[in-house]
Amino acid sequence: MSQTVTTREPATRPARRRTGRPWALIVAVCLVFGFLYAPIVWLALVSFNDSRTVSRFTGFSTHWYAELVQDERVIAALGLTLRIALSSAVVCTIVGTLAAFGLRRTFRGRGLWTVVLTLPLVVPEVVMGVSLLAFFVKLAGIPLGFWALLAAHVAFSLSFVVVVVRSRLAGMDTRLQEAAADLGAGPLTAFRTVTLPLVAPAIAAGSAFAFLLSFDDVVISSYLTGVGSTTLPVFVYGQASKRGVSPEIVALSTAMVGVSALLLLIGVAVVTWRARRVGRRVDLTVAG
Amino acid sequence: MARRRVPRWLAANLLLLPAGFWLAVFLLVPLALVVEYSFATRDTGPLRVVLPWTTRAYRTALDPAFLPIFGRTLTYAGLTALACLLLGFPLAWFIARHAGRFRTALLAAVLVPFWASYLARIYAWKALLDGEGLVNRLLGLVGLDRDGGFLLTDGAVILGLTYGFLPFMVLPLYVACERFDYRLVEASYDLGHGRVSTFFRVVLPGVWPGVLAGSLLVLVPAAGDFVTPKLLGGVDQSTFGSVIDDQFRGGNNWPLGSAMAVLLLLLVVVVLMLRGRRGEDVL
Amino acid sequence: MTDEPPGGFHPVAERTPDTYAPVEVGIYGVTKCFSDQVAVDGIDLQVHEGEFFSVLGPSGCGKTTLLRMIAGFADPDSGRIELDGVDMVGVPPYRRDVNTVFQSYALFPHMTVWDNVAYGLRRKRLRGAELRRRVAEHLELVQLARFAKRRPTELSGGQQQRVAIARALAARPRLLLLDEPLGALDAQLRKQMQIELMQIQREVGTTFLYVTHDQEEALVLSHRVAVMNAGRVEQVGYPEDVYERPSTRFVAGFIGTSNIMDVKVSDMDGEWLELTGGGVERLRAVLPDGHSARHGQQLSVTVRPEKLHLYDADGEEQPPPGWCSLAGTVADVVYTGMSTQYVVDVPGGDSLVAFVQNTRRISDAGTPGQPVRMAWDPEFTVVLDSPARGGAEPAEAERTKEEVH
Amino acid sequence: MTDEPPGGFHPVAERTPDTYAPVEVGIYGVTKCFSDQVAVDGIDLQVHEGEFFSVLGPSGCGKTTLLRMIAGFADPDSGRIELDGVDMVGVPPYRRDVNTVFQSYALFPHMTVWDNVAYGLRRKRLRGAELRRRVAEHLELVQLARFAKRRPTELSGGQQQRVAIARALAARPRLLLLDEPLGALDAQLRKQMQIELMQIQREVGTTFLYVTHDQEEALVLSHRVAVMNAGRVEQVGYPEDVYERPSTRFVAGFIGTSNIMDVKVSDMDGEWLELTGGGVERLRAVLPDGHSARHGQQLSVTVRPEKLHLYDADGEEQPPPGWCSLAGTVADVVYTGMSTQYVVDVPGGDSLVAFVQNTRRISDAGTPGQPVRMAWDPEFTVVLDSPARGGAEPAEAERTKEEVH
Amino acid sequence: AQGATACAISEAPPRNASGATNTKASNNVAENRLNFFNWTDYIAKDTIPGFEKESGIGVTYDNFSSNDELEAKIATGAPGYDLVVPSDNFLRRFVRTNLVRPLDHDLLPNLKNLERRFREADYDPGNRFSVPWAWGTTGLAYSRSQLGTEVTGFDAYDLPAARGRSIVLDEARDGMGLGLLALGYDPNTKDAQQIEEATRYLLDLKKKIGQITSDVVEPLTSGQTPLAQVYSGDAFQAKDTNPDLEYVIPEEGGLTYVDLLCVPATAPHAENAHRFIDYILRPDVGAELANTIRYGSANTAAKPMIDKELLDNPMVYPPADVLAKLPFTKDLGPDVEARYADAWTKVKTG
Ligand SMILES: Nc1ncnc2c1ncn2[C@@H]1O[C@H](COP(=O)(O)OP(=O)(O)OP(=O)(O)O)[C@@H](O)[C@H]1O
Ligand SMILES: Nc1ncnc2c1ncn2[C@@H]1O[C@H](COP(=O)(O)OP(=O)(O)OP(=O)(O)O)[C@@H](O)[C@H]1O
Ligand SMILES: NCCCCN
Ligand SMILES: [Mg+2]
Ligand SMILES: [Mg+2]
Repeated sequence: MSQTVTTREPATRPARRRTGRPWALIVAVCLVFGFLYAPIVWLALVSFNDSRTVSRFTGFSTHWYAELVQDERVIAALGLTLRIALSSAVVCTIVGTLAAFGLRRTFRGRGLWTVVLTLPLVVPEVVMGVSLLAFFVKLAGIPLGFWALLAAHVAFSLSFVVVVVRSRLAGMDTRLQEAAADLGAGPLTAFRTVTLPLVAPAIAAGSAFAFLLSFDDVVISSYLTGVGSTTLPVFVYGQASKRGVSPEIVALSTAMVGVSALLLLIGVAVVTWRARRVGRRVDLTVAG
Repeated sequence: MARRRVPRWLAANLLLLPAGFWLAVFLLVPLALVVEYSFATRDTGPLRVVLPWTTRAYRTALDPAFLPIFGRTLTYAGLTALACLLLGFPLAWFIARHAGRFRTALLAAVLVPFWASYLARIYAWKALLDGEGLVNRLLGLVGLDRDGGFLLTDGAVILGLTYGFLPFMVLPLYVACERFDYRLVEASYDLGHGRVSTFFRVVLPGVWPGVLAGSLLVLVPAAGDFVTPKLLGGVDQSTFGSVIDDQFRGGNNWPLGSAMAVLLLLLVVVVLMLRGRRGEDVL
Repeated sequence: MTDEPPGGFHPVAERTPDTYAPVEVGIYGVTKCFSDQVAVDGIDLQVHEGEFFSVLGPSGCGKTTLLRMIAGFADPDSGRIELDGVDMVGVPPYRRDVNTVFQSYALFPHMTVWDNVAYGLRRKRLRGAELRRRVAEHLELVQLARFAKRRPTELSGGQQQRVAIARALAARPRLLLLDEPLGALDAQLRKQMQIELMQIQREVGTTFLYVTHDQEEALVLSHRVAVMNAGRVEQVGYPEDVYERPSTRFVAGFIGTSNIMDVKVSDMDGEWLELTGGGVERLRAVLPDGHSARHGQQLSVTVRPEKLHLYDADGEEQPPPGWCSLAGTVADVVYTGMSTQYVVDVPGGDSLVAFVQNTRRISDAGTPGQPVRMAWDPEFTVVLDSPARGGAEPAEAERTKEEVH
Repeated sequence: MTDEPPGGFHPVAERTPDTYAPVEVGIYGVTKCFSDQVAVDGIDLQVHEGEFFSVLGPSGCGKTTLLRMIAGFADPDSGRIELDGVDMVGVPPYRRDVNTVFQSYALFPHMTVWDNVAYGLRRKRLRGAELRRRVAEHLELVQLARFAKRRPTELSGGQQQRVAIARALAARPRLLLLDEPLGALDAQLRKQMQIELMQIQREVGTTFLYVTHDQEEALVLSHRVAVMNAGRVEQVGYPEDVYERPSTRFVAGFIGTSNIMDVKVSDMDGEWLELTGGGVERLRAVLPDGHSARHGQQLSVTVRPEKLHLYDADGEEQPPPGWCSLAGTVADVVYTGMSTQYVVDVPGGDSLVAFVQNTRRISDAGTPGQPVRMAWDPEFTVVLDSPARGGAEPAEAERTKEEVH
Repeated sequence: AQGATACAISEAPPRNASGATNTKASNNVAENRLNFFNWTDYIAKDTIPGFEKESGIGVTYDNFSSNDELEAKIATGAPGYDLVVPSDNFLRRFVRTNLVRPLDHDLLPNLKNLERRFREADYDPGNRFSVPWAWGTTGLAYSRSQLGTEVTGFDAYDLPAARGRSIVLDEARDGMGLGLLALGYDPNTKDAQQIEEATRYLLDLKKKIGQITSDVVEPLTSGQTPLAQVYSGDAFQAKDTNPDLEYVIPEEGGLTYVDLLCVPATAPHAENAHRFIDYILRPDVGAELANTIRYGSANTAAKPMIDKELLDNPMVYPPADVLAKLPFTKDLGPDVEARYADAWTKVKTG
C-alpha cells in the first residue's frame, strides 16, 4: 500500500462530490410546473375578486361561486360535457387501443391504415365541424346532440390514443408475450396480464387526452350541439364573445381544477395505501 | 388439434375494424362531402352544392399569396413543438426516472390545469402577458420588460400554443422514457461520451418513438389552431387554419375553404407516405 | 442411430434413459431461415419421454432458434415438429404443454419475483394455499425465498436467471426447454442447480431439452447429447460416445480439447491401421465399425489430452512398447487448479496438449523448454469421419462454412 | 497480503504481475447498501497497473455492484475508490478512463454492430480509415466481421456478448472492467476468447478487473484472484494460493470441489498436527504459518478431490505408509469426460469426492457399491481459517448469513 | 346556373313559395314546446319565464356566438329550432336560400307596435320574414384616460397611445365598412374601385392597430385596448365594468345593425314561435328586454316604459341627423357580397 506513489498526471479532473439528486433537473421541472400553474393561480385569485372585472382586484368575495352553483345552465352544460367526455374517453380508449395493437406488426395495408388514423389530427376543426353537421343532418338523419357530439369527439380524439399507444408498443420486448404464452396464457390472458400492464401508462395517457380534447372542444362542438344540449366550452365561448370571460366561468374553472386536484390527491392516497396492503399480503404469503 | 393460426393480416384488420368503421362513417364520408364541395361553384349560402363543377377554388387556394401564411403556420407549429419538447423532456424524464411512486400523481398534475376552461386559461395568459401583467413586471425587475407587454406578439402566440399542447408532448415522452433502458446511458458514459453526446446519440434515439409521437400530436393540432393566435396574437396572426375558418365563417367562400382543407389533407397524406421506416411504428 | 438401445457402457445405471419410450419431441427435417442466413438447416432429432437431452454447439449455431420452434414462437420454414406424436404446426405456444427457461430470462418487469413464479400456475388455475405452497417451494429451490417481493430489476444477473428457472419449473410441463439456464451462475450454485434439475427431472419424469455451452454439464446431466454446428446436427449419442468417439473433426474439436492430426494410411492389419504423419513415431488406430480405408488415404485422427502420458525425454521411465509416441518440447504450462495443461511443440510445427492431474503439488511440474516424450495407448487414437480439411481450426472452419449460406 | 511479492511457485513466468507497479484501482473500505440489504460490505482491494485481477463469488455476492462503483455508475455509501491515485468520488463515468463489458451487454439497440463498436472510438476522435481499421480489427477478434451490419436484436446471445466485448476492448482504456464477459459463450469459443483477452491484456498492458463465475477461467487467466462472499472479500491471492491453500471454509467450498472435514486436534508435533475425525484413520496436516492450535481444538480441514487416490479395498496395491487413509463405499460414479468423479461414502455419514483422470477407457472404472480405500499425502491436508460451523454446506451457510442483513 | 343537384349537400326544397306574404303558421309537432336559439346574454331575466307562464309553452333556450354558427345549423335543415335571431345581413342570406319561412301576420297582432323605420327597412320590407329583436350601431369605444383625448373619428387610430393596441372588428362588412367610411364612401357601395381603395386603406391601417377581432369586451374592460371598433351593445357591456370607456359614432359615420327574430323553414313549432314573437312585441315585454340588454328597441309602444336614461343616451338612440349617417347593411347580391368577402380575406392575410 506504500507504493501508491503516482508520478504521472492524474487521469481525471479533481474529484468533486456528486450530490445524490439531479438538482438541475429538479429546478427545470419546478419551472415547467410553474409555467403550467401560473395562469391557474391567477384564475384562483380572480375568482375571489369582488368586482365583475377580471383584471383589477377590488376585494375578496365568494360571490361568484355562489352565483355559479345557482346557474342551472352552467351546471347542465357541465353535466353534459362530462358525460360526453367520459363516454368519448372510454370509446376512444377501447377502439384506439385495439387499433394500435392492430398496427403493431407489418402487414399489407398498414400504411393505408396509418394514414386514415392520422387524418383526424389534420382536418381543420371548422371543416370537421361543418362536414359532420352536414353528414348528421343531411345524410344520416342523426339528430344533433349527445350522440352526434360523442361520435364526433371520438372521431377526432381516436388518433391521439392510437399514436400514444403505438409509440409505447413500438419496440416493446415481444419476448415477454412469448414468455406468457409459454406459461400457458392464451392471447387474451397474455394481453391482460402482461401486455396491458406494460402499455397501461400509454393507454392512460391516451384516455386522458381523449377526455381533455372532448372536455375542451369548442369549434367542432359548436356545430353539433342540438336543441337543449349545449356543452360547457360552447356556452363559455358564447358568453366570452359577448362580454369577456365572466368571473363565474373563472370561478367554475378554479373549482374544476380544485376538485380534480383533490381527486388526484385522494387517488394517490388510495394507491399508496393499496400498495402497502398488497405488500403486506405478499409478506404473509412468503412467511406462510 | 393442429389448427392454423389466424393470419397476421386478418388479425390486424379485425383489431382495426372498430376504429376503421368509426372513422369511415364519421370522418371519411363527411370529408367526401367536403371534397365534393371543393369543386362546387361559390355561393354565399352554406352547405349547398352549386353547379357547375369547377377547379377555381383550387386555383385560388394555390395562389402564392397564401405562402407567407403557410410559412407562419409552420413557424408557429414548429416552434411550439420545439418549445414543448424542450419543456416536456426534462419533465417526462424526471417523472419516468426519478419520481418513484409519485409518477402517476405528477403525470396527472400535468393535466390538472386543463380542467380549467380553455378560454379562462387564455384570458389568464392575456392578463399575465399584458403590459401591466405579472410577466412584464417580473421581467421589469431585470430590465427585460417590453413596452405594452408581450401580448399581441408572435412570442405570446407560441407561448399560448406551448401551454395548450404541452401535455400532448409530455405524455408520449413519458411513455417512451419510462420504457427506456437506463443501462444504455451507463454504457455510453462508460465509453467516454458525456451528457450531451449521450443525450443525442443514445437517449434521443432511444425515446425517438415518443419524440415522434409527441411532435406529431403537437405540431399538427398547433398548425390547425387559430383560436389561440387570434386571442393572443397581433394583427398578422392569420394561420392556415384561420384562413380556412374564415372561408367557412362569414359565408366567405365555402368551396375555397374546402379546397384548402383538401389540399392540407393531401399534403399530410403524401408526407405520411414518404416518411421513413423508422417512423412507421409510430405514425 | 438415435433409436438404438444403449450401446456403450453406462457408468450410472439409473441415468440410462428408456430409449424405447415413446418419442416426446420429434423433429423431422426442420429448416429455418432468417433473411440472409440459414439458422437451422434440416435437423432430424427424436427425444424420448422422460429423457434428459442436451444440445451443445457453438454460439450462433441455431440452438435457440430450434428451441423457439419447439416452443411455438416460430414456425419452421420446412419440416415438421411433433410433440407427443401430434404435428405442432399452427398450434400456438399456450396450447403446447411446454415451458421454457429463456436465455434472456424474459422476466415480467412489472411483477414481483413471486408473481413471476406464480404466473404459470395461475394459468393452471392454481389458487390460494396451493398456489402459495408451490411458489414458495420453487423459490426455495432456487434459494430466492427472501427476494419474493423484489422486482426483477432489483436482482443480480444470476438471481434473475434463477427466477426464470423457478418460473418454468413451477408449471411442471411435460416438456421443459432450457436455454442455457445456468449460464449466469457461479460454479458452486451451478452444481447445486444441476443436481436439483436432475433430481426434478428424474422425479417428475418431465422430458428436458437442455441447451448449454458447458460441455461438462451436458456430459454429466444428459441421457443423450446432440452436437450442433452451423444449423446442423453433427452427432447424437450418449455422453461417452460423443466424448470418446467423436465422429467428426468438428465434434472432436468442440467437445473438450482434442489433439487432431492429419495423417495418411500407410498400412492395414485387420482392424488396425498403421498411419504416418504428425511426427509420431508409430501411429496406430482401430478402424471404426462400418468404415473402410485404403492405402495412402488421407485421414484425421484425434487423441484426448488426458490420454497422453508425459515422460522425461532422458528419464529412465519410458512408454510401454507398442504405444504411439513422439518427442517434443514443452512450450507452455498452464495451471488450471485440478490439473495442469502442457502444451508441447512437436516436430512439424504442430503442438499437442496433454492434461496431467495435479495429484502432486504443482511445483513438481515441468517447465517450458524442457524436452519430453509423449505417448498413448494406440487404442485411444480415434479416426474421424470427415476427411481432412485445410489447416484451419475446426470451429473456425465451421464458421467459415457458415458464411457460405 | 495483497501487496506481498509472489510467494508461491509460479508456473508461467510471463504471467507474474509486477506487484510493485503502482496501484491502478484502490478500493478502501467501500460499502454499498440497497434499501434492505448490504450489497458490498467494507471491501479493501488494490489492483496494480497491468494486472489481470479476477473477482470470483457466488451469485448476488456484490460483484456487479463493486464494478459499478468503480465505473462510476453508483457512489459508495462509505469508503473511497481511487483510480490511479485519484479519489474518484464525484467523477462521472465518462471522465474515468475505464470501460466495461456489461453483464447484460447493454448494446445500443438502434445501432448496428459496427456502430456499437465504433461508439467509444468516435469519442476518442477517431475518424475515417483509422476508425474503420480499429472497428474491423475488433470485429474480427470476436469473429463477428460478417455481422457488422446487423442490429443487436438479430444476434444470438453469444454473438451479442461478443459485440459487448469488442465495444469495450476497442476503446482501449487504462482499466477494463469485465462482468462475466464470456458467460454466454460455448467452451470452445470461450477458450479462444480467453486467450485473446489474455494476449491483449499482456500486449496493451491494460489493467483488467475481471468478474467471472468460472473458477477455472479465473485461475487460468489471472495474476491474482479475489474471492467474494456476501459483500466481503474472503481471500485475495495468486491462483494457486487460493486453490491449494484456501484460507476459509467458504473459499475451499467455493473454488473447485472440496472435501471438508470437521476434526479435532489430538496431538501436535512441531508444525504437524495430528487430527481425529471424519472417519480417517490417521489424519495429519501442517499448521499454516502464523497460526497456532491447541490440543482439543475444533478445526476444519480440506483435501482436494484430485489429491485422493483410490485403491481396491482388498486389492494388493495399498497406500504408502504415513498417508492419511480411510475406507468407504463408492456411492456414485459420474463421467465428466476428461475425468471420472467418484463419490465415496465414508463412515460417519459423510461422503468424499475423488477425481480420477480418465487416462483409460471409462469401462475400467469402479462401480457403485464397491468398497474402496481412499488415501492422500498428508501434506495436502489444508487447515482452514474459520472455525467449524454447523453442518450446512458452506455456500448455503454464507447465504444464510447474508439474510441477516 | 344555380341548381340543386341530387348530391348530398343540396338545397332543402323550399317548403313554401317565398313570394307569399301571409302563410298560415301551424305546429308540425303538436307539442307545447318552443326551441329558441339566441345570442348569449341577450335576453331579460323574466322574458322566458313570463312567456312560459302565460302561454303554457315550455321553452328550450340555447345560445350561439356567431351568425355563422347559426347559419350552418339552420342551413342543414333540421336542427329543430323554432325561433332564431340572425343579424340583418344574415337574414338576407337566409331569405335568399329559403332557410326561413314567411311570417303569418294574423298571429302577430302586436306587429303594429313596431317603429316605422323597421317596418320598411330594406333588409326585409314589410316584415315578411322577421321582427326586430334589438338594434344597435357600429362605432368606436375608447378609454379616455388612456388616449388622453376625446375621439371623434377614425383618425383616432393614429393616436400614439392607440398604436399597436387598437382593434378592428373581424366581420367583412363591418371591417370593410370602416375603410369605406374613412374614405368617405358609402359602406354599401357596389363600386369595385372603392372597395379596392378601402382594402388598401385597411391594409395600411393594419400596421397601426393591434388586432382584428370580434372579441372586444374583454380587452376593453381590462384596459388592454384603448380603442376599438365595436357594436354599441358590446360597448355598454364593457362600460358596465370599466366606466372609463366611452362610445362614439365617428363623424365619418357607421352602420346600423338589427338582430331579428325569424322562424326557420324547418321549425317544428312554427305557431308557438309566432306566439313568442307576438309576446315580445308587447310593450311591457319589449321594454323589459330593452332595459336589460340596453340595445335599441324597435318597439315604439314600449318606449314609455324604457329607462329614461337609456332613451336619452344618444349613443343608444342617436338623434335623427346622426341616424342618417347610420344606414343598415344592405344585401348587395351574391357577387358583390363575395367581393367584400374576398377583399376582407385580403386585408386579413395580406
Ligand atoms: N431475428 C433474427 N434475425 C436475423 N438473424 C437471426 C435472428 N435471430 C437469430 N439470428 C441468427 O441465427 C443464427 C442462430 O441464432 P440462435 O439464436 O439460434 O443461436 P444460438 O445457437 O442460440 O447461439 P448462442 O449460443 O450464442 O445463444 C445466428 O447466426 C443469429 O445471428
Ligand atoms: N437495484 C437494486 N435494488 C435492490 N437490490 C439490488 C439492486 N441491484 C442489486 N441488488 C442486490 O444486491 C446484491 C448484489 O448484487 P450484484 O448484482 O452486485 O451481484 P453479483 O455478484 O453481480 O451477482 P451475479 O453473479 O448473480 O450477477 C444482490 O443480492 C442483489 O439482489
Ligand atoms: N349581437 C351583435 C351581433 C352583431 C352582428 N353583426
Ligand atoms: Mg441462444
Ligand atoms: Mg452480476
